[in-house]
This record gives sequence, C-alpha cells and structure tokens, in this order.
Amino acid sequence: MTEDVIAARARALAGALTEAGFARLRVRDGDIEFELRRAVQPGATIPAPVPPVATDAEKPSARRDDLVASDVVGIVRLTRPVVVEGLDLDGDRELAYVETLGIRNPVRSRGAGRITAVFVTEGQPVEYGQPLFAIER
Amino acid sequence: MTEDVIAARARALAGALTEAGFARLRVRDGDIEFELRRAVQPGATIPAPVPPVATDAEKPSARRDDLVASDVVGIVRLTRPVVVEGLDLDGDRELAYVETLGIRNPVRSRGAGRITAVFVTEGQPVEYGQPLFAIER
Amino acid sequence: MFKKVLIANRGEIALRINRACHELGVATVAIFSDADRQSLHVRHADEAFCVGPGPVMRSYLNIPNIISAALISGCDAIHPGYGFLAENARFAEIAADHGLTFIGPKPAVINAMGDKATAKRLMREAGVPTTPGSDIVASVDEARAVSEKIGYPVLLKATAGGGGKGMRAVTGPQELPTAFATAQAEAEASFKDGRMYVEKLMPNPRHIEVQVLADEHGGVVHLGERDCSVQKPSHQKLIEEAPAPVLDPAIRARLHAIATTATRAVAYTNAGTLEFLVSGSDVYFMEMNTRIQVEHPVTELIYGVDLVKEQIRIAAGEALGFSQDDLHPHGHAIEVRVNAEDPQNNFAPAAGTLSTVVFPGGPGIRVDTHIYGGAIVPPFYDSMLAKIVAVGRTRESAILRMERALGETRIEGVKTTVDFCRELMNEPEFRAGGIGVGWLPAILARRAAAV
Amino acid sequence: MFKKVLIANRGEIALRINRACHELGVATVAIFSDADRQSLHVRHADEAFCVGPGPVMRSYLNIPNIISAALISGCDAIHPGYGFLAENARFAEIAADHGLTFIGPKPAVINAMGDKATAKRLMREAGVPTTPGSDIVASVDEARAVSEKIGYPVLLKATAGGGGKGMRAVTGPQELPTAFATAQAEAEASFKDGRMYVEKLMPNPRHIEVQVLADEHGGVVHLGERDCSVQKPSHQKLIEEAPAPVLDPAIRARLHAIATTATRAVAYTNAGTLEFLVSGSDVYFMEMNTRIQVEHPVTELIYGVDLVKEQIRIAAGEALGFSQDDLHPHGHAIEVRVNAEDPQNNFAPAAGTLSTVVFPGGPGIRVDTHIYGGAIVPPFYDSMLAKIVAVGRTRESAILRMERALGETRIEGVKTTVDFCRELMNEPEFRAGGIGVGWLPAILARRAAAV
Repeated sequence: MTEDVIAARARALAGALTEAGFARLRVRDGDIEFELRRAVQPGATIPAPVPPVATDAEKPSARRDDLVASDVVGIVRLTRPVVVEGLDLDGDRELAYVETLGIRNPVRSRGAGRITAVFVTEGQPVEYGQPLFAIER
Repeated sequence: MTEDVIAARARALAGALTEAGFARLRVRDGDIEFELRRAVQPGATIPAPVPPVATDAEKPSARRDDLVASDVVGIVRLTRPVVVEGLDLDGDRELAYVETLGIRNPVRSRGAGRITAVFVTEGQPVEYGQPLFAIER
Repeated sequence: MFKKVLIANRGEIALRINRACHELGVATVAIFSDADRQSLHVRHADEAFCVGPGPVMRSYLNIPNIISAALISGCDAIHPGYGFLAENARFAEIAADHGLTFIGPKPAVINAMGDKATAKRLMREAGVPTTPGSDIVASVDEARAVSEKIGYPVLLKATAGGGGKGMRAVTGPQELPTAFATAQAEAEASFKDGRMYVEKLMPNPRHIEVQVLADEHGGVVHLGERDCSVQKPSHQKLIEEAPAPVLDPAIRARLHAIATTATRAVAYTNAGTLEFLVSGSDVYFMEMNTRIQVEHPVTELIYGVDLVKEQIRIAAGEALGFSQDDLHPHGHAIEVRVNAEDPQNNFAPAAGTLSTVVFPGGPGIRVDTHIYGGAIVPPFYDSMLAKIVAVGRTRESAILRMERALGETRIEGVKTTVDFCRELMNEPEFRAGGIGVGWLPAILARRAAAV
Repeated sequence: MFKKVLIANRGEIALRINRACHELGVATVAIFSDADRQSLHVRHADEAFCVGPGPVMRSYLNIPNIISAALISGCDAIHPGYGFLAENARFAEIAADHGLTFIGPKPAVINAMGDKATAKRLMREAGVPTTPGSDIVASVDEARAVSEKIGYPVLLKATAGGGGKGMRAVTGPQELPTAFATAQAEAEASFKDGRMYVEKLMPNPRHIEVQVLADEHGGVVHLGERDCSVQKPSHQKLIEEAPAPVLDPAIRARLHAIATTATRAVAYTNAGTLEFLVSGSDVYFMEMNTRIQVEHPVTELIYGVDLVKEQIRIAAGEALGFSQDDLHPHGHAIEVRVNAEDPQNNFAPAAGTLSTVVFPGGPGIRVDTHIYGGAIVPPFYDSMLAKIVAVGRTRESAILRMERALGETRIEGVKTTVDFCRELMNEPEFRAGGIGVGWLPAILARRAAAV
C-alpha cells in the first residue's frame, strides 16, 4: 500500500467519521487495519476548503457505537418488527433492506447489541455509505 | 523498511492527518504498523497556500542589527571613503546616496555603530525597502 | 515594437497588460507596493520593483520611483492601465522627457479631455451633442442663473471630477447653496480643483459608451458600444454589456458616427472611450476616457480584438491592422465586477485574507483576476477582485451563462458582490434590458424599505 | 427538454455537463465516490449521491447504484460524459429500460462502433476509406497471411481496444508470434475480449478527427476537424488544435464530406467524432467515438457552438438549430491537457493534495477543471486535472497565448505536464505545424538519449 493510497483512505475514513459524528473508526481489510480517532476539538481544526456535502442523516452523539451503513443506493425498507431505539438484539438479524432496481439488499446487525440510533425512515432514499443504524455492542 | 521510507510515509500520513483535522492515525500494513499523533495545537499548522515570492535582496543574518534600507528606486552611489564591513562609525554619517532621476537621496547611518554588512555595490539598482547596510548599535 | 514595458499599475489590469505584452513577445517590468509583494502581477512579470509602501501616494502614484524603475530596468515604454496615473498628463510628459513612450494619447489630449468643461466645449465645437449646461460657474449665483435657464433638476459637477466625487443633484433653487458648497469642498479635497459646472439632470438616462481605436497615421475605428447603466448609488459601474440591448439601430449608428467624428476632431490617438447619456432618442456626450476601461473585455469578446495589444501596437507607431469594414460583432457579452464589498451595507469595502477562491470556467467564460486562495486583500486599493465575463450567441444565453458562472464562484474571507449580482441577473427589468442608471439605486432603496 | 439530468461522471467533464444543464435550465444530479466527496462536481450539482468507494468498479462503473440514484432523484436523462460508461451500450440499454434517456447515440450504434473491426467493415461498406488490413484474425497464421499481403510494418490491434492497449507494432514476420500473444493477452485482460485484427502501419501519420452532430430528424452537420497528433508514446493525446494546421484544403474538404456521409450511413445520432489517419494525400478512417471528446472545446471556441448543450438538445428530440451553411470557424484554438503526471518519468501518474492552484485568465483563455487549492487528487482515476484552451485570430497568436497562459499556471503538490507542454509550444516543428503522431515519442527518445 503506497502512501498515496493510505492518505486517500485515511481522508475518506476521516470524512465518513466527521460526517457521522463519531470519535473513532477502525477498519480492517485483509491484513490492513486502519484506526482513526478524532481530535479533541474538531471545531478548532482546519476547515476543509470545501464545505462537506450535507446529508440527511441526523448527527448521532459521540458514543463508541457501531455504525451500520448502506452499501448501495436505493430506498430503505425497514424489516418488521420495525427496529426502534433501545431495542436489544440477541444476535445477528436483518434490520432492513435497501431496494435497488427491484433488488433487495439486506442490512444485517452483524451480531448482538442495543440499537442506539435509527437514522432512516421507511421509504427513505439513501446513498452509499449513509449511516442507517447505530448499535452499542 | 529504511529510514528514508519511514520518513516519507510519516510525512504523507502527517499531511493526511493535518488535512483531515484528526489527532491520531494508526495504520497496519502487513507486519508494519504506523501510529501518528498530532501536536496539541492543530490550528497553527496550516501552510500558506502560495509560497512567498523571492526577492533579490540577500537575507541578512538574524542578529539584532539595524537595517538601513533604500526608500527610493534608483542607483546606489557609495560615499567615499567607501563603507566596508567592520567599519566603526562614531556618529551619524552619509553612507551612500541613491540616485533617482538625477536626484541624490542620501542614505545616512542615523547614529553610531559598527557596519556588519554591506549588501550593495557601487552602481547597483535598488528598489524601495531594499536593505543596503546592517549596523550593530 | 517595444523591447520592455513597465506596467505602472497593480491588480487585474496589471496582469491584463502583462498578458498582452507577453503575447507580443515584449518583456515586462512590474511595480508593486509593500502590501502587494505576494500579488500575482509581481509573479507573472519578468522583473519587478517595489516602489513604496502600501498607501498609493507613496507607491503607485510615486512618479519618480516609477520612472526610475523604468529607466533602471531598460524599459522603452510605460503602460499606465486605468486609475492611478492613467489620465495624468504630467506623468505622460515626464515619461516622454525620459525617453519612455507613454502608452496612451498625447499629454495635451489627456489634459483637454481630463478637464470636463473643456472636453464638453471641444466636443460642442466638433458638432457633438452635449448635455445642456454651463462652462465653469464661479459662484452660487452664476450656478443659479444657469440652472434657471436650463431648468431643474440639474447636476453640479466638478470639472476635475470622477467616480461620482464633487457631484450633486439639485432639484430646486433652495438646495443650490448647500449643494454647491459641499460639492466644491469635496472637489477641492479630492482633486485640488474646486471648479464647478452645471448640467441638465436627465431622468434615469442610460449610460452607453463607445470604444474607439485611433492610430498615429489617421486610422480611426469604433468597436461598438457598451451599456454600463447598472451603477451603484455612487455612480460606479457594476455590470456592463455589449452590445447595448434594445437600442434603436438608428441611435446605435448615430453613437458610432459621433464617436469616430469626435475622435478625429480632437486628434485622438490610442484606445479611448466616449461616454454618452441616452434618454429616449436624445444622445448627449458626457466625457471621454483617455485610457483602457475596466469593462473593455465585453468589447473584446464580441469583436475578437485584443484592445490592450492594439494600444501597445499603436503606441509603437504601427498602423491599425484592420478597417471599420473588418469589424463585426458576434454574440453578446456581459461583465460582472466582483468587488470586495458588502452589498447589504452600502457596498462598504472589505479587506482581509481570502481563504477560498474558486472561479468559474467552461465555455464562454473569461476571468480576469489577480486573486487566488490565500491572497491578501490590502485595505489601500480599489475593491475590485475580479471581472467575470460571459459571452453567448444571444443576450439571453449570456445572462444564463453568467448566472451559472456566478453560482460556481466561491470567494471566502471577505464579502463580495457575487451573490448580489447573481440575483440581479434574475431581475425582470434587467432581463428585459434597456434600464437606466437609476435602476439599481431604486432596487436598493426598495430593498432597504422592505427591511 | 429534460427536467433533471444525472451526470454519470466525475472531474472536469462532470462540471462541463453541469454547466450545459444549468444554462439550459435543467436541474442536475451528481454521483461521486467516497474519494471525491470534496470534488467541485459534487458542489456545483443540485443534488449528489455517493455511489460507492474510490475504486471505479464499485462507484463510477456501478451501474445499479447509478441508475438507482437517477430514479430516486427523479431524473429523466443520463449524460455519461467520456470514459467510464460513455461507450457502454449495455448501460444505455438499462437506462432506457428504466425510462431514462441516455444522452448519446442508440445502443446498437454504440455497439457497432465500439467493435473496431465491425466499425471498419461498416465504414468500408459506406464507401469510407479504411486502413488496409483484415477482419478478425483467429490465429498467428492468419495474421501472418494478411501481413504479407498488405506488407510490413503492420499493427496488431484488439477489436475491443482503446488507449493503446492490446496494440503492437510488428516490423517483420519473425516478431509476429510474440506480438500476437502479448497483445491478445493484454486485450483479454483489459477488455475480456481477445479478438485481434491487422492493419497497415503508416509511417508517422497525422491524427485528424472530425466532429459531427446529428439530430433524430435526419439533420447532420460537421464542425470541422481537430488535429490531435501530439500524442504520448502510450498514444494518449496531449495537445489538440482546431483547425488542423497546414492541411491541404482538398483533403480537409474530403475529411468533412466523408464524416457526414459516414454519419448518415450508420444512422448516427447525437455528437460523435470520426478519427482518421492522414498520411500525405491518403486518408484512412480509424474509428468513431460515440461520445463527447476530451478535446471538444477547441471546436467550440472556433465555431461558437456549445457541443454539450447540443448533445442534450438532440437527446431531448430537438432538431439542430443550424445547418452546415450557418457554421463558420473563426480563428484557431489549442488545448493542452494538464495531467498529474511526471513528463520526466514516462508520464507516471501522481496523486496527492494540491497546495497551490492558480489558473491563467484574460483574453482568449478557457479553463475547464475540477481542481482548486487544497483539492485532493485521488489515486483511482484518470490523471487529467484541467484543460487549458487558448483561442486567437491565427495559429501563431493562439500558440503565443497558450505559452503565456501556461507560464501563468501554478499547480503545486503533484507533478504536472504544464511546463513540459510549455516547452513543446516552442519546438520549431510544432510551430511549423503538420507533425505526425511519432513526433512527440521521437522528441522524448531524443531527450532520453541526451541525458
């Protein structure tokens, strides 16, 4: 992995993190692992020369939760029974699916935990990387 | 990995980190792990987007000497006896004049001191603000 | 052709001249003040001399230092740009005395046209229609007599005036004494010349000007007209276009004919602009600017002529390379002045560091600017940061293009006129065309009242 | 006219399309990858959707996510730009299946022209001269038989090829087996299509292409030719101009006539480009690009036509608003591609953060770019950062203008082609005009040998 790629990745991750309002992000991809922590006072740091594009996602608080994001562009369909904040998950389950050109792309909890945020509503359009749920493990 | 490569990587990562406004970045690539932490005050690190324009004036050393600069655009004429480095001045004297459209604009030492640098030569064109002499008081 | 030209100016016009010189294979020498050390005009020139500290009197108006820089660097000509020393006949004479060609008309012509009352008299003698009014009036009483003869409302104007200074509108005799005193005091303070004259005040006329080029061999052409009626309450132009929209072809032809006649009558040489007030079918000569204008790009875009190169060629003694028959405008061009000013606060000028600078591009867009991301806007100078010019096949396409171009423009760090001008592009009266100089002040008054 | 267009691209061409849409009053939807979150094309669009991570397969080539974004946002058309999905007939079909107009030719035409061997056959049938050569050759033996017939040197080419991939020059029969194997392997790896054909290899031909526009009502016009002979050893274009310099008027007229004939013959619609090799008085059809080209601005500048707006109008079913007789070129235009590449190191692409970005401006300069000071150049995409285009009355004035414009350009943070291209402007053979595609590789070889 070259410096350029590392730098580009770090930037992309940092963008996602800032946008989602989270403090720490760890990504493992094969034998490459990334970890990013946000500086204490993000407000005081260098402003991006270009303002970030606004997304519709509400800003969750800065807890150390897992973010479950969409990896396609489509319309959110919440799986019944509909997931709500505070719900305890005792294992992996489908939380929703994102419909793309008639195809159902399932969104799973990838394990147990407590739902701490639901960022989307039934029928909402979402883009790639858009946070759908936060789960406290 | 050589020191050079490590240094290059660290620089690239530091750039990305500063830019993103984050405090810490850790990257593991195979069995190599990088961790970078930023210094406390990120606001002070923004580089100027455009490098300053070089001027022809030589850079005087960082002593606390008085700089005698030209306040006109013209041709330097050194006053005889010609001032040299190390010369002690026992009071105010004319060091040179700058000729502008046939007019003599005297350059004076404005008091006693020791000449520590002569930045110009006889007949040299100078601009406004260009250092001519340095004097240790 | 010249070997090396000193550019006695700063900002976008210094860059503009630098471009013309380099495209002609002529070397350039920039001058700059301490406050402009980082400016692009310094970087782009082949050589550069600091001529003084920030304040203009000690730098960009410092004639000895500027002439000295030209001589030291081996220049054979000086281009003054606009503003600063551009219409200073004394500067032109001093340059000539030192063997430097002044790129502009002869000093005597600069002098004659620079004195507004003399210019009007000369034009009247040449058969050019001028606004009803007086020669110099020595007192309030003389001013009152003239005003009563031509009828109120009238305009008191300083003969040395410019940029709206030393000018007062007077609607009736009771206002005259105060107006005269304040305008004269302003003229004396600004121009060290308190001579005043009186002119009939037109109700909301259009400001239309004609570009001319005249070589030193008797060749004279016009390059059509520009409409500069979108003016701030201070009478400063904000948006200009060419050709003038919804203008009767007969009036257009008359303006062009008057302009070339007048140019010949005063033995004018180099590039110049004749400014007219147009009201219905009435056309009145206002003044002649003996220099390149800020708004010259709109003419360049529709005529395909590089006016600054032509200025340099003419000053170098070349004959014009084209005749009137070779000049045909194509399309429509609009210029917006991007100023560091707050349109919400009487266009108060701003200074500071520009954090973000993104200019528009793509088809039909020309940008003339000296700023860049990180550049400093010093407090000493004109507030213009850039000119954005859009050209299209039709006026409508040029307006739509300007609208999208202003939408792409991001300048952060100081307030600018970008968004305000973008809004103006959507005003129905502007879209319709043919507005007068009172249009923008009226809009501003309406908005102020609404708040 | 469309209400809303999804722009299925990034970089300067996404901005270019956004400009055309906005000037037509059409709303826009941008797509972007994670790596392009801060890109200008995202900011300038009315809406924007992230369609995937940095790598193109998962974002800019992610057909389901792109079509889904168009549907969700209520678009009625998709503009593909160039590269990515622009010549993907399947994408055009899927768009149509979902009720979205693909702004380009019909899928069948994209398919036919995308297959180089089919395209040549169709053109031959339409009476268009093509390079002597073969249809698909199934084996080395077949390739050898054809090569002996047409005579060495020959060019082995992949029928699905592009950008110099799957292509090998062969000077004699002994080189053929290895060349065939490696070119075929490359084609299979790059295009999943290893079909090869053989062409006569011209000695240093010129690359001249003709721009056409064809509406859906039978209207076909050409907008003259472009000379794109300044190519890197990889066959990628670096400098383009219009019109082609020192071209025999009879050959020019023939190229234009062939282009419109061929366009009609294949029932082509929308904007397209026919590429030819010109060698002496020989003219051979090479391929047809069924999309807008990178170098389209040089044509726009001399014809005053906005080609992207025309693409959109044609796709919306409008008839061309002009005929061939209305189209007259004025002046000469040159484009330089500013790439994030190191000309001293085989044009190796670079990525990084741009610390300084200052573009040229002033008369006759057009800049199409998506970069700005502080922008990031991701490692995933094409290395082109900007196109700088200069237009002048003559070729010489355009070259001088380009030289000064490149001199004004400052891009720091990555290596670029700016200074290298500026040097090329001064090469006597380039100045003279009429160079072939072997010119730049020869210069580079000469320089490498001198080191």
